Amino acid sequence: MEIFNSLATVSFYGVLVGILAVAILTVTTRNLFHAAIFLAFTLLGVAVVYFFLQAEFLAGVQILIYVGAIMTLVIFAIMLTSKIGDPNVPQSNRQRYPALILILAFAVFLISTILKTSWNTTETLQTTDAIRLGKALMGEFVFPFEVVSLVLLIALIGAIVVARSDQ
Amino acid sequence: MVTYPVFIPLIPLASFAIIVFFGKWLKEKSAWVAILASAASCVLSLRAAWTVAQGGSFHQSFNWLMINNIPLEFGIAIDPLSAVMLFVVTFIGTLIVIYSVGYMHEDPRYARFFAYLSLFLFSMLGLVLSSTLVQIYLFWELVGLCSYFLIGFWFEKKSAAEAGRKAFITNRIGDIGFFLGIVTFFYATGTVRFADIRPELIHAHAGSAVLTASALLLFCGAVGKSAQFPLHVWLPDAMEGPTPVSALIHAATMVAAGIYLVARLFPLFHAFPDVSQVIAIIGTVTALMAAFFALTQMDIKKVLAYSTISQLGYMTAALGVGGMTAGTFHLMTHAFFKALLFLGAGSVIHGSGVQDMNEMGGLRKTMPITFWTFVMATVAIAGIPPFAGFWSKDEILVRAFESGHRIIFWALVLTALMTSFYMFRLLFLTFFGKTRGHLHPHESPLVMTLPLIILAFGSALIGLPGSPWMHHWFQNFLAAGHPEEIGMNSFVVTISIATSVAGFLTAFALYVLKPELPKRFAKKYWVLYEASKNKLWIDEFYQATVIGWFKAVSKNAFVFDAEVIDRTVNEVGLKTISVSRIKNWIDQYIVDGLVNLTGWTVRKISAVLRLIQTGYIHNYLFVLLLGLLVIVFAVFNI
Amino acid sequence: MHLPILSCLVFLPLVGMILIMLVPRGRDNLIRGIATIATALVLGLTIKLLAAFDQTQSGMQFVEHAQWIRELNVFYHLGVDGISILMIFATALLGFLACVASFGITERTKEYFALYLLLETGMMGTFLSLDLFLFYIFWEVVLVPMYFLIGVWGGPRKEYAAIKFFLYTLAGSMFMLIGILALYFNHTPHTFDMIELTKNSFALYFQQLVFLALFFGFAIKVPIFPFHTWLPDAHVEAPTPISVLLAGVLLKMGTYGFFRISYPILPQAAHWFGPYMGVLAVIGIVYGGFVAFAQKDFKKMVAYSSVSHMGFVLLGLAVFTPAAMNGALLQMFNHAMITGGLFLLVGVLYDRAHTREMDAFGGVWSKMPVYGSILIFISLASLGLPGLSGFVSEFMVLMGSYPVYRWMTIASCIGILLAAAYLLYMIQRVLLGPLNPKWSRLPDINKREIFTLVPLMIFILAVGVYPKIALQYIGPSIEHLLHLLAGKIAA
Amino acid sequence: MSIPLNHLLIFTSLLFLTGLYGALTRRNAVGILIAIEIMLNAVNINFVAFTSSLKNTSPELGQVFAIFVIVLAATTAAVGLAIVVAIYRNQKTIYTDEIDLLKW
Amino acid sequence: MNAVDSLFFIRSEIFLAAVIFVVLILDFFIQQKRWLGWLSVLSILIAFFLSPSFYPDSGLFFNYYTLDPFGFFFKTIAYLTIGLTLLASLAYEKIPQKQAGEFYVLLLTMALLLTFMGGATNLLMIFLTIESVSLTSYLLTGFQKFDKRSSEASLKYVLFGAVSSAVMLFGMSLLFGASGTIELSQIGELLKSSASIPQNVLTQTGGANTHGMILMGMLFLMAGIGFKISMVPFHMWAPDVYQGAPTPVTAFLTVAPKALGVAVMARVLFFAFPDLVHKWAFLMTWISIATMTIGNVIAISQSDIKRLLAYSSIAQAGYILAGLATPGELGLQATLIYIAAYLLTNLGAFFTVIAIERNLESNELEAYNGLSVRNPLLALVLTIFLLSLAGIPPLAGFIGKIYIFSSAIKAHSIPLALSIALNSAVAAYYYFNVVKAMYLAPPKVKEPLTNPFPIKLAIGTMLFGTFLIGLWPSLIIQAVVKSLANFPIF
Repeated sequence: MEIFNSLATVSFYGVLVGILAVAILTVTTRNLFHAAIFLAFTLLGVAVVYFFLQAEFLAGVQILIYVGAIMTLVIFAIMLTSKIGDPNVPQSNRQRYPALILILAFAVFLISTILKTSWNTTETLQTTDAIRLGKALMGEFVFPFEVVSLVLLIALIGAIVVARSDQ
Repeated sequence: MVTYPVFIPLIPLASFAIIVFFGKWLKEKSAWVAILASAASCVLSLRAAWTVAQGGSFHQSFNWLMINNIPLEFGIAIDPLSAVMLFVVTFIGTLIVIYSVGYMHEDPRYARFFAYLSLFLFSMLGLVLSSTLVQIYLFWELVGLCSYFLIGFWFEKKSAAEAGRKAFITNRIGDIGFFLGIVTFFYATGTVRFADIRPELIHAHAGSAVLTASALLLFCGAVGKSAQFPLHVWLPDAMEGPTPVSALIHAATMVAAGIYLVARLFPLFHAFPDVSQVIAIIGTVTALMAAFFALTQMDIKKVLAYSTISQLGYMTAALGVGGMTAGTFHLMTHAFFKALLFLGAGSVIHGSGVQDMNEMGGLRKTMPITFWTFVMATVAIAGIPPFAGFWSKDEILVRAFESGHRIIFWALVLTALMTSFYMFRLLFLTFFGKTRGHLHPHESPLVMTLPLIILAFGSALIGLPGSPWMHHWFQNFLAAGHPEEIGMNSFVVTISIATSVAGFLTAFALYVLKPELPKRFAKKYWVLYEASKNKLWIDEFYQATVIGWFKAVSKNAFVFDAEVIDRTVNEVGLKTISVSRIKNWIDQYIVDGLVNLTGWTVRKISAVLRLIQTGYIHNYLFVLLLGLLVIVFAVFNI
Repeated sequence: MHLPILSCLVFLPLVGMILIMLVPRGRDNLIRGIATIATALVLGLTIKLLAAFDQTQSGMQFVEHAQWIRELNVFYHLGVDGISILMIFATALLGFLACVASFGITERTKEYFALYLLLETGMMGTFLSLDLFLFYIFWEVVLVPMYFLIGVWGGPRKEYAAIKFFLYTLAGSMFMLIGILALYFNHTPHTFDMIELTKNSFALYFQQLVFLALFFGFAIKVPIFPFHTWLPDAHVEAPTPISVLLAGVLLKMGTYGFFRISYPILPQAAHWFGPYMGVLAVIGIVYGGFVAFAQKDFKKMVAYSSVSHMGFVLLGLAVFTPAAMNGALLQMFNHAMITGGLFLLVGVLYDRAHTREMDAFGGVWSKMPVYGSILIFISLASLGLPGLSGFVSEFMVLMGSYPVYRWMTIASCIGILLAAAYLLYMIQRVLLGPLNPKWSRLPDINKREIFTLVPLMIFILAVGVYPKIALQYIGPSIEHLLHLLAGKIAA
Repeated sequence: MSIPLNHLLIFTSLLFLTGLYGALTRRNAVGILIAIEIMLNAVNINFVAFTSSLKNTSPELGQVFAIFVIVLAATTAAVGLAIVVAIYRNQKTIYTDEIDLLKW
Repeated sequence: MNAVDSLFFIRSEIFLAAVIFVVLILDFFIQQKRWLGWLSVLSILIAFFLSPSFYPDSGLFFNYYTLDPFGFFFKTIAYLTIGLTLLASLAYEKIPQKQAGEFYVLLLTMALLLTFMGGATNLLMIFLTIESVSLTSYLLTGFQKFDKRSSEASLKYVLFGAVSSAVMLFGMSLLFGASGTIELSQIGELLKSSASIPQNVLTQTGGANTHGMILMGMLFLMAGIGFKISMVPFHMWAPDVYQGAPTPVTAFLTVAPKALGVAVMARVLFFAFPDLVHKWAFLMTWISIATMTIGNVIAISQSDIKRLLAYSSIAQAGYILAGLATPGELGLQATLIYIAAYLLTNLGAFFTVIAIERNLESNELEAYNGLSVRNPLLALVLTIFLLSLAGIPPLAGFIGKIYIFSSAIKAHSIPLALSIALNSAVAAYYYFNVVKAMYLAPPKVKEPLTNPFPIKLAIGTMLFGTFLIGLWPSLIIQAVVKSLANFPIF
């Protein structure tokens, strides 16, 4: 059990490092199509993290919506705008180094703040399941839920209007 | 209750108003309005003077202003001093108005001239009748204004306009002193009423430094108006005006206002020997200096102008050495013979058409009336007894002698000598010998010669009331019960007569017997000659210093305004351009200001700041995060 | 029925403006008629007000008081006392005369007269308000029409002048607003009422701060050196009638602010700042005079002379003596008449010759005798000739300031000398000397123009000869103000 | 809990910043949208982690929040990509440093 | 309050939602799209009057929608803005006629979402509504889809907005972690209780120390909301978007989302972080100063009227924030009053710009030359709006400015007061540049401008409101006082 636990811990860290690595590749690779693939891996990795955190439902949602829907959209867009995927075209702009410095400053700041922080944590993870989540969504969260559904509808209609190239 | 003396100044004022508003219709008749008005006030003045001579007095006033709860009155007061002035002003004034009918006829602004004369009479009479210092200041400025108008009467002539302005500004300088003198006097004593200015009041403040300053400042006014050194420069230029004006304003009456003021405030000056001494010195210097200038002038009016300055200096000196009655006496006599001299000169100019004595000569035959009246006046001013000038001049010399100021006395004697000389020089150059220019002289009309004749009698006789022959009636009248001791000093009388005669003889020798001599003298003593001719370069000196300085300050102030206050750093680039466009120099500078500087800076900042908005979204995001970082950092650290 | 006379004064022009806006474009004579009638009615009402005014009272009269914004304790509070009555009259008179003088405006007449009447409403309101909030509103209302009047109908550099004027004054009034609000919040209960606020006892430090804030607002308007640089530009570019109002009324709004707000409400601070104001006043007097002397442009010269003359008002304010205060207030009135007249005269000449370069003229007096005489008359008043109104007020100010600031008074006398110098120099260059043949066909001043000038000349002469006709109105109020100040300063 | 919350938090912070870096440096609008998805995922992990391991909260709250974030992320992506398509149609580019008609 | 009981209180919202669907459906059948526009305007009006006349005691839908006077105030603002924008867009021919129906639907949805935004009192709803409003705004911005500028604007908008909302979300997650709750008021409670316990006791008892997280969370959250308000330094999107968007959308964007952003900001700061007031008040002071200064200063050098007004609206946001920088009753009042005045004036200005743009086909300042000759009334109206924006009495903007000034002075915030004063002068300069063009510059062509009824109605309404509030400020002041009745004020 102990070994299993520590194995899980080690693999958790491994996953985290992996996600970070893939994410960095996602934002730095010259080929946008590759970036999309790396993004898919990142999102999958995040789903794994959800598993580790015992949020199985969310992990499912993550895979379904992100990897399924959003990735499709992204790749679709990349295709539509073609040529753009040409790896010879530089994919990052001229503010790489300033941005890096800025990000590092943020990182230092955030991490130092996090390290100063202590949390009121439980001994074991609190878990929930799809049923309770579903009940919550249709109960306590019904209002935001309805709002989001409306927004989704209207936004999609709007997106279609904007994207359609009729005259 | 309004008493009749109130109308003395008001009648000329009414005349002024009538001529101004109806001059278009009255045309030539305006002169008669003016003559009637001045004659009327002359009659009233005589009546008032008679009443005063009987021991009466007038005082009438109302509250004009409140200064810190102290009422400032406005009114008329007639005492012996003002009665004398009233007489002089209205009498001579009337004659000159009549004379002007002849002198000014054919002038396009004929009516306006009489309007000015009326206005002047009003102002001068108001001045004389004033019951407070503030009021006198008020009319003081008004007469100055009339003088300005009348000097510049022929304003198309640039020199006339310039002379008017010069007179006004020079007077203003003195007047500011006068004004400050009034203010200081008011705060030192709490009153500006002449009725209050008695020796007792002054004694209460004896030794007061403020009052000393006040007295000096008040005297500044007199210096300006009576053309005393160093503010005498305006009077010769004032001869640009029509000659009757020179006679009335710049010889007989207005310029004497300064003397009148000093006489008015005599108790004040008398109480401060230091001030009196200053007055005496200034008077003497003026008298001597102006007489010296008069020696070489060739313009007939300029000679008379310097003579006027010199005589005014005489009076000032008299007052300075304590001869209040002597000064006033000379004022009166001088008014007569100097008016006569000017009118005579006017007649000469009118008859001959020139003013330069180089072109005159021999006018004796063609202008007999003018000649004889002129002789009377010359004799009077030269101090030949028993003509008017002798008595008054003699009394002044006595005063100076008795006061113990030896230098002043001898200076005045020297002045008398020079006076006699330059007056006879004038007489000989004008009327004797042969006519040097191409002239067609003719005698003036009756309307001009009649006043000459009247004044000639005046010049001869007016000295008598002050002479020992009439027991110094005039002096007693003036001192009103406090008769000054009048001494006859035979030494002084001898000197006086001697100088007069010496002057006559020298002039006769130089200009009648040996007319070629003056030129030789001029060459030999060229330093003196040039100094006299150029009036010691005082005008030039002023031009170079005071006026130059004034203009420079003014110009610089404007440049300062445009450059520093209004502009500052603004547009160094434009400056180089503006050098090339010197014409628009000032415009360029005004364009920009401190506000513009700010505006310019803001606009430049704006132009730079907008560049942050590059249009690139990644830059925007960068700003967002940078800003957030700054905010986080700031908030964590407060 | 009791007529709310003050409200009528304020809103009659506004009614006129609305009427004009309803008139179709192009009916110029009708528009002029409406404007003239409106301003004439205001003048008539003002004369009625003068007649009904109780000269013995020092307090507010004809008070109108109604709640406006309850939440802020803002009242519609109008009133008139000795301090404001002369300015009301000057506004009404100049408003009417300048309206008549505006008949020469032929371009965009409708807008012109509409804005003109709005301007008059603003000016009247400023002088009549007794509530700081209301005061500020009217103060600002003046700015906008002024901007347009200069900007649309002005000279070649009108845009620049208009925006300069606007920004300068707006910046000043922002500071003024800060001051007003500071007063509001530091008084319990919160109030904008000027009369209420005089009963306060603010700490000196606070008073100084507020005084400074208000000072910026007022000083720019006056304008006090070194805030004056907007003035020459605005004056030179503005059309003649607007210059008249600008110099005659708008400048006075600044000094009026001192009399009405700064002094009664912040007495200790006023006393504390007195010497500095005196110094600024003297600098203004002398500096303005020197700069005026250097001018070539007639109008600019008059503009700078305003800087110099308004300095006397400030000098009078800087000392707390009755003579000086009375003199300062009287100087405001006199300067309104005199400078108003001078600007009208500049306009007359400019309309004919289309230039204002003084050197371009010469000998004009012989072609335009009446014009020349009037110009000389008013110039003489401006240079402080005794017997004309300018002298009286300057005399009173100097008389009053002498015992307090001796050297400043003496220095100010240079200003008097300078006034003579630059005005006579102007007369010399324009009227005297040989006639410039270019102007041999100049027509003399016409009847309408004379009509606009005669009332001003009458007041110049009347006040100069018998100042009591003006002083009797202001005396008790000034006395009251001084009494109040003395009490506060002593405490 | 297998690893300390702070460690996970550091991870999500770094992930978030990685995404941010991408948003800052990508020329391609789609690339930026991709980077934004990474950021949102980091946030979601935060929510889930907090809701699961903190004492004073319910396990549903954070997860529901995360679901809403996912939904809106999807919508944003849809709208964003629609706009990318539109701009590609109009300007024939989706490189952000070539899209600068509107500036200054 | 549970969902069923809540339904009564949201009848206006339900009605509006129904209308949205009706319009969507009618869009298929009706060719004259402007009838849909009028229908939308009408339904906004009806929806407004359907609002309940009294407020529930607790938040609706388990506290996910709070209906309180404060929210109602902003609901009014949202409806007003949307209604008038609809009117204005009726006259704006650049919206593709075919898609006009969808355009109205988006605007109606926007009205609904803005209402919810005003009633959001927890982090989830704040995120949801801000994000939804943004999404709709992106689409509206890009609605002129064949216009390069429009789509560019919307691209910039969406990218900037997405990053900001990611940042905001990150902050929310930290706040959630630190407090365990998403309710603003509970966060506030928690902060209060943790502030009362000394730090060392906490660590000894094994309690949490999340102070840094809370602060960080607050700032990130503020960044996200600040994006909506377009406060510096989160404003960079604004000029481009405002310039590129269809003008009615610009009019709307400069007002409603900004106002609602301020509402959310106020709720967040006052409910969740009353104990950090010294921190955020300080921050707000300088942000406010920076916002007004940058907005005004850059506006000076603009030559496109829309861009000029865009920068002006950034500056105006700075004034609005000044009310939050001086927290207290007066500050909040000032904020609300300024928003109301700003709404009237800015919408009016933009509507006038629409009316001019229709005729001139240009937004360049030069095109405005001599407008006073070509259409005196329009020029006058625009001048009045600009004057109101500059804070000249007796117009609405002046009342707002007076309040902002007051709150700064009452709080003794001298830098703020001075900054407002100086900025007012700067602002006047560029507003008068527009006036100068209209009145002082001669026109190139003389043909007059004509406009259809809806835009005239919209402008007229705004003009009326501008004068009404200027002359009778009690009206708005009372409304504001009422709407702040149960807002926590310290």
